[in-house]
Amino acid sequence: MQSVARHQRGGVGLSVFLPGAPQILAGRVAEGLLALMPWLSAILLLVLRADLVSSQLGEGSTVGRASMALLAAAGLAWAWSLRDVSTPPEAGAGQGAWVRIVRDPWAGIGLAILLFFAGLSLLGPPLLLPEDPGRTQTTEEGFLPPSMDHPMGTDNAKSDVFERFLDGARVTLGIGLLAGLGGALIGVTLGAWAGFTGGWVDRVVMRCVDFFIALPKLVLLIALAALYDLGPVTLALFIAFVQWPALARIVRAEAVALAQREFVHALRAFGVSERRILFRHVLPNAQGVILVGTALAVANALLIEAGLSFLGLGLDSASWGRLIKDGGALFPHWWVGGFAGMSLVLVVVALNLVADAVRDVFDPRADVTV
Amino acid sequence: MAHLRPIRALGTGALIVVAACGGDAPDRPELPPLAVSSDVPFCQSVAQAVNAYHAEQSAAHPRPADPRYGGTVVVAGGGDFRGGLNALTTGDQTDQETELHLLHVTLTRFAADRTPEPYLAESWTLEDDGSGITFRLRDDVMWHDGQPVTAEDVVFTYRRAMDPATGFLNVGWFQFYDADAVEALDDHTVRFAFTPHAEVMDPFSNMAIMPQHLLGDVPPAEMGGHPFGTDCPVGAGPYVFEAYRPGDQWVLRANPAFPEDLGGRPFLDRYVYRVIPSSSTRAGELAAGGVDVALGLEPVDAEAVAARDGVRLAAFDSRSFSFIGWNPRLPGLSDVRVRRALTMALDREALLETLRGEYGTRVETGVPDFHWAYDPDLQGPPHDPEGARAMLDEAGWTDRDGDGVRENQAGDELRFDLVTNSNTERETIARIMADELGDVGVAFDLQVVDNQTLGARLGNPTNRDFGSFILGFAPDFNINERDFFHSSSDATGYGWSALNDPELDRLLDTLPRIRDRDQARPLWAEYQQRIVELQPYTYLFFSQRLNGLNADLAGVEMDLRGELINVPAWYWNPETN
Amino acid sequence: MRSPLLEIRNLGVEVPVPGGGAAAAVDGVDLSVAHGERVGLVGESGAGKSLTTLALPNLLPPGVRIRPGSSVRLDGRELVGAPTRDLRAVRGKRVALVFQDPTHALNPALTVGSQIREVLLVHRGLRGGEARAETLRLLSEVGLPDPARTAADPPHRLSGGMRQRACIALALAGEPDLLVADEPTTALDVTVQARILDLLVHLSEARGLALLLVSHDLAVVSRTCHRVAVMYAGRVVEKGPVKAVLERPLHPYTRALLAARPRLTGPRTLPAPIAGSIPAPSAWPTGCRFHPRCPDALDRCRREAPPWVGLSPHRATCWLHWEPGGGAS
Amino acid sequence: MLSYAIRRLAVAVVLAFGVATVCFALVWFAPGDERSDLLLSGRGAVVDTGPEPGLVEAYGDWVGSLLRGDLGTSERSGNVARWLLARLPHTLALSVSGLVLAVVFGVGVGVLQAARAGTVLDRLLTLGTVVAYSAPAFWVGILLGGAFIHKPMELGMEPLFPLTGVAPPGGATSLLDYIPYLVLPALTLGIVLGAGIARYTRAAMLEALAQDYVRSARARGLSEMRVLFRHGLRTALLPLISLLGVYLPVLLTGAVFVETVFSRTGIGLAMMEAILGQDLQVLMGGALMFGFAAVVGNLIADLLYGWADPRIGDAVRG
Repeated sequence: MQSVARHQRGGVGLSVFLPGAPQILAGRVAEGLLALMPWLSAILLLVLRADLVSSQLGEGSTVGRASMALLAAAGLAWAWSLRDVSTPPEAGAGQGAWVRIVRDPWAGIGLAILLFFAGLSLLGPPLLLPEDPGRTQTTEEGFLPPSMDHPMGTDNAKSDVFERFLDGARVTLGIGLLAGLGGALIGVTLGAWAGFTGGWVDRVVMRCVDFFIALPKLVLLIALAALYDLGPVTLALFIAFVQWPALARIVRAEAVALAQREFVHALRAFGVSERRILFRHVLPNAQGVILVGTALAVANALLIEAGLSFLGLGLDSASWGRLIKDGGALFPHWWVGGFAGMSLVLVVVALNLVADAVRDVFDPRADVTV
Repeated sequence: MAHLRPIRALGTGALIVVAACGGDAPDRPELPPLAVSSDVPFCQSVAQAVNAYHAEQSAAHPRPADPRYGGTVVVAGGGDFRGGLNALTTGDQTDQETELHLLHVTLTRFAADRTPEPYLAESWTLEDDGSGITFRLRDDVMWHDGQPVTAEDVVFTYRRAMDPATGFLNVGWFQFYDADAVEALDDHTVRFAFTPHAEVMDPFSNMAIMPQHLLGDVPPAEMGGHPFGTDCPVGAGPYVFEAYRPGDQWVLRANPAFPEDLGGRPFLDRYVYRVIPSSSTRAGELAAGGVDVALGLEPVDAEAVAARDGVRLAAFDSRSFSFIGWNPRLPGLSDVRVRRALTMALDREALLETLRGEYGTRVETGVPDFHWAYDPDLQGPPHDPEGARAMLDEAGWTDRDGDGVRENQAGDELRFDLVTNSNTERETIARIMADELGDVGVAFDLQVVDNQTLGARLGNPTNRDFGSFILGFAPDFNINERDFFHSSSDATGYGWSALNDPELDRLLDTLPRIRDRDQARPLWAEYQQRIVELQPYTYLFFSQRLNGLNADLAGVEMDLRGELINVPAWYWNPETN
Repeated sequence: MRSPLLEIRNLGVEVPVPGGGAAAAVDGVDLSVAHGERVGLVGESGAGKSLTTLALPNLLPPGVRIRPGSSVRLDGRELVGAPTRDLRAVRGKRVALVFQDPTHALNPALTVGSQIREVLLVHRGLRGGEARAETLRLLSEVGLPDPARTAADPPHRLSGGMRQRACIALALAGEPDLLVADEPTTALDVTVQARILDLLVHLSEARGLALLLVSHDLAVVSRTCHRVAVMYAGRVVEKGPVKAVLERPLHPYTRALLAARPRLTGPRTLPAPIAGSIPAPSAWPTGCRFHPRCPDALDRCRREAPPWVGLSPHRATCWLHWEPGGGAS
Repeated sequence: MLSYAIRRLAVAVVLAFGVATVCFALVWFAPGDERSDLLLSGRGAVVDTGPEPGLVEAYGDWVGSLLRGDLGTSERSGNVARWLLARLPHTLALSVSGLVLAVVFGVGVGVLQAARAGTVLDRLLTLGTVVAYSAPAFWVGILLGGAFIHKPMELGMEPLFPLTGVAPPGGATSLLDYIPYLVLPALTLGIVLGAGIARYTRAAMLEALAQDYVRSARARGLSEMRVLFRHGLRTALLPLISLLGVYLPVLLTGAVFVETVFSRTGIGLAMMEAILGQDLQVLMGGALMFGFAAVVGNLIADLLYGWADPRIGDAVRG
């Protein structure tokens, strides 16, 4: 109710210049940041690289497409913010779980961080780098500290660290996402199946889960990565493969509980098929734990990918882990590995914050550890 | 921290008495008796004998009162001596130097002017027609277990080295030796017989003598993994093996019985070699006092070291050069135009500047500028990416499917494996290569292994499944690249890039036989020219060796001959504290 | 006459309300317990009985607080606003509490004996053999058959009744003057309930222990206590000697409670349920708080809070019995 | 309790067997010609004649030698078991001290947070633990190394701890001398693992403190410390014991990274060297050792749990 008042007072004016800011002031950090970020990025880009954008806009080039995407996002954010502040929200209207997650300030910050890195890794290379991506820019000197020319300095091979950082973001975040989602998919499917079906299926799956959970997974992954030549997809697959048991265990517990609920018996009595009950009724009710588990699985997968690259076992291409490895001891050249290390922690923190918020909203008592 | 770095003496005097009084004067406690131990059956009796002999000799030769005696030096290097300190199976630079100059002895050794001087051999006679040499051995050199070193040991060592079953890497040294070239004339006289050739003296300073009474029964093929090398290596040199912690450190102890004429007991009581893989960690440990000598620093770390008090940098020309080797057995790399194009695609000048800064020199062949046969007028392939592209086009490699990598008519990509060892410099080279070769449409898959594995991988004549490799190599003073490039070397350990080029074969066959340098010089120029044309390797640079030293460590000599050449003469400066 | 052991005056307890702010869940309760006296506190759940007992040594959950102006005196010493240190010296030592559910009131990870010894150590400084002997004595005093074994057992090995006995032993360990038992028999089997109540009466008489027994069941109170107070919606609505209140209840609520009681003797009629339930503290009605559920509610009941009526010691707050000019004696 | 222990032991044996099988499968199905040969030549002799043995035969052979405690012989490192055992103390010292620190940190912070739930301190610590929990061990190690070793050195001061993780011979004559080498590595593991334990402890403590028996304990006049630690923590910690079983694999994995960062020549670093040296025997030996350690750790955690929580033993007996 307080927020409504603040919402309208001067909100429209502020929205014109800083879409999202009124929402942030009203405590809706996530929505606000989500609107503010593309807006600020677009302005920054226009200030810094107006020439590039104007020459490429409308062209079919990567730069042109990326610029259009960013400008469109900024425009959308602007329109949404204006509309949002000029229409007062229905007071105390039943807030759905999703709205509550987005309006949780910590989750908001987490989502904003994730969006920031997603945008950076997708739009960054075409918009922020002078040359075509993939080609490491050789500079005049090695180990230059960060400057305007080299926002993250240069490394021992005289490469621009920012460029390597952006490449690494795509590898690390991409594989992390792929592996996390893959693991979640396997885990949710097996867990739900086992928990819902029960009987020997449940026993077999859960014994497998127990077994996998007891293994030092990363050590085995290290051995695996050393023995096999891994491409991006196989690497993601292997990481996914060590991710699923934790999720399967959580989802199974939820499915077991749900399978005993009366509405499930009722559905059966109505002749609804088992599969339909599982997918249409049981799984949606477990969305909280599934979401939390997935976020944590992605976080874990990121850490594993970075860890393998750090040990020199990941892909040949750049990765944040590789950058951290190349950074070696933090001093004196802290910028080589520092940005990647900090970003890695930030992204994982963001995922954890979102997971925590989801957990609080869906089931404050659930304790999910992956 | 509790290192055994001695507190430097303020004055001289009877050390033991002073220590007993607990005064604040020189305090370099005598080390406890040598206690080599092992649970390997072979080594148990050996260890006992070594311990007993060392105790006996320590009593017989107490540490002199000279304040330079005593203390420990901790030397850090990047790799473990995996094959152990067995000279017959070794191939790596630092362990070889440890064998030649610390644990074992050689017949001769190089004086400062790189000419041989007496060591185990007190004199020698080269036969006039150049077909044989006779060494007279000292009779006062003892194995560390108390047995005397005799001509039989020399015969044993050279025969094993020449036996292909042993797998001795530098078997090429004995190219001109007769089948039963080595014989003992008496207990202390040995004769070698060979076809006359150039630089005959070279092997005698590079081949450490191994104990026949311990290894005589070991079949040549089992020499490689024999526990002698790691658990109880016995030598006759100024330092005695004390302990080995795998992957971590080697500890050697001063040999009190080492003959006075050869330098006698070393000043330092203990020599510790620590394995610290990262150059920056070695430099850091040096600065922090955890080690006293940090070997093989990378330039960025060397400069950091040079800027600190209490440590100094020893930068000196080494014999070691870095290169990218190509496997000419592969379809793409067999084409000389492709190899030339690869070299031209690389900006080697920038590479040297990036990696070594001032601590390195460009090189076009394996003949270094300090060598008498060096041709100063030699011109290597220029850095010319455009030219490289054209040359690849001409060789039939074009990007037919537009994915940025060239293919031949059959549709095979110009893509190969690149193997190298784990080391920042090499990995950086690979990274830069990926960019620059990528620019001309060539791709490779990087494989990082360790030193020893890289050697084993390349040195296996029966399975050469690599495409290319980045390697460093330190030739002897006597350059003989027959092992590398001769068509017959395909079947030997060093023949990674063996070419099938009659012209080169002719030069390689002729050069080692010419004993007169003036006569050989024009042929050497021709040889270097041919190497540049054929580009079996893309030669990168000769590196200066960069070693960080504790400033209080005195008497250290390091030069082209090596960095451990005079360890027995190293001492802690008694003047400083 | 000695001053009462416990004297509660105008006790108010505020609980947080979901929308923000606070509401008085206990609102102006007056109650006293004399030395050795057994007093029952009766009402439906939500009446504020438990909060009243928890407020005594201030064991209220976080966010719940005692309203200013309340007074709880123990032997004349004010406990409201007393520092935690002093309160801790009261808890267990002067006033001991026994809770409804013995299963959860005992720490499952510790043996019964060790939990008793802990109190002996803290309040009486007993340790070693002395403490062990006293533990066994206490356990046998509360009628546990094999004290030595019980002491060594973790709580989950005891039956519900034994656990409650153990809880009582724990409560006695500090040698308190007042035992506050909050629904001590509700979680137990009917057959066990009576024995626990007998035990409480026995202990009270043997030790001169005062007892404040909280229950929703008038029958429990009737067989145990000397006096009873009936609570409704945060207020005491009727109090007096047990016999008088049970035989001639003044307040319609008390009557309803009596009617709702299942009878073991006499004509077997179905208990008459009280329509509706106690509203939440934030939504308490004006006037007499019972009026929405009162079959005899007057107009006045809706507007004005009723005064105390009846002859001391049996009194109630109800307009039905109010006679202008009469009232309190 | 005994039947419980036997049951857990049986599970552990099955797990260990599974670990071994996974390791075998990893190698057997890996691409490359010499790999299956390596498994067969486990005992040093090179298999050069005779028909290629089948999967079953090779597996049986391999398990057989494993049961004799034989991890095979590698050309590069000799007897693998001996090679790894020589480095076990470093890993063991690191893991144990890291675990101790993690429990001390984690439980301490978690209890503090629960005792001060809802305060600014609690929120700050929550944020701190989320960050520490999200940081990979190698990055924490690098940060600690930067702060205590490399930054001081950059400033020209003495580093606060030795750069590399093991003492030279004669360098550490007593246990006390060994500690400086252990501080940062153990701290790294302690922080990373401790953050998880803290998060868990806070939640468990809050739940425990909401229990009736905690209120009962307060009603008995026990001091807040006593209530927190003896009644709240004790129950909250019970599940933590079994959680430690889950953490053990994490701990061992962490050891690989920490050993790499601090150049501690433990089993983790041996495995990394083995990878560079393509020393399959040592790599698999290390993986097996870590796997078995995890199984044994789980077993110990289970048994401890059964011992610490009387309900478990009874539940099984009943």
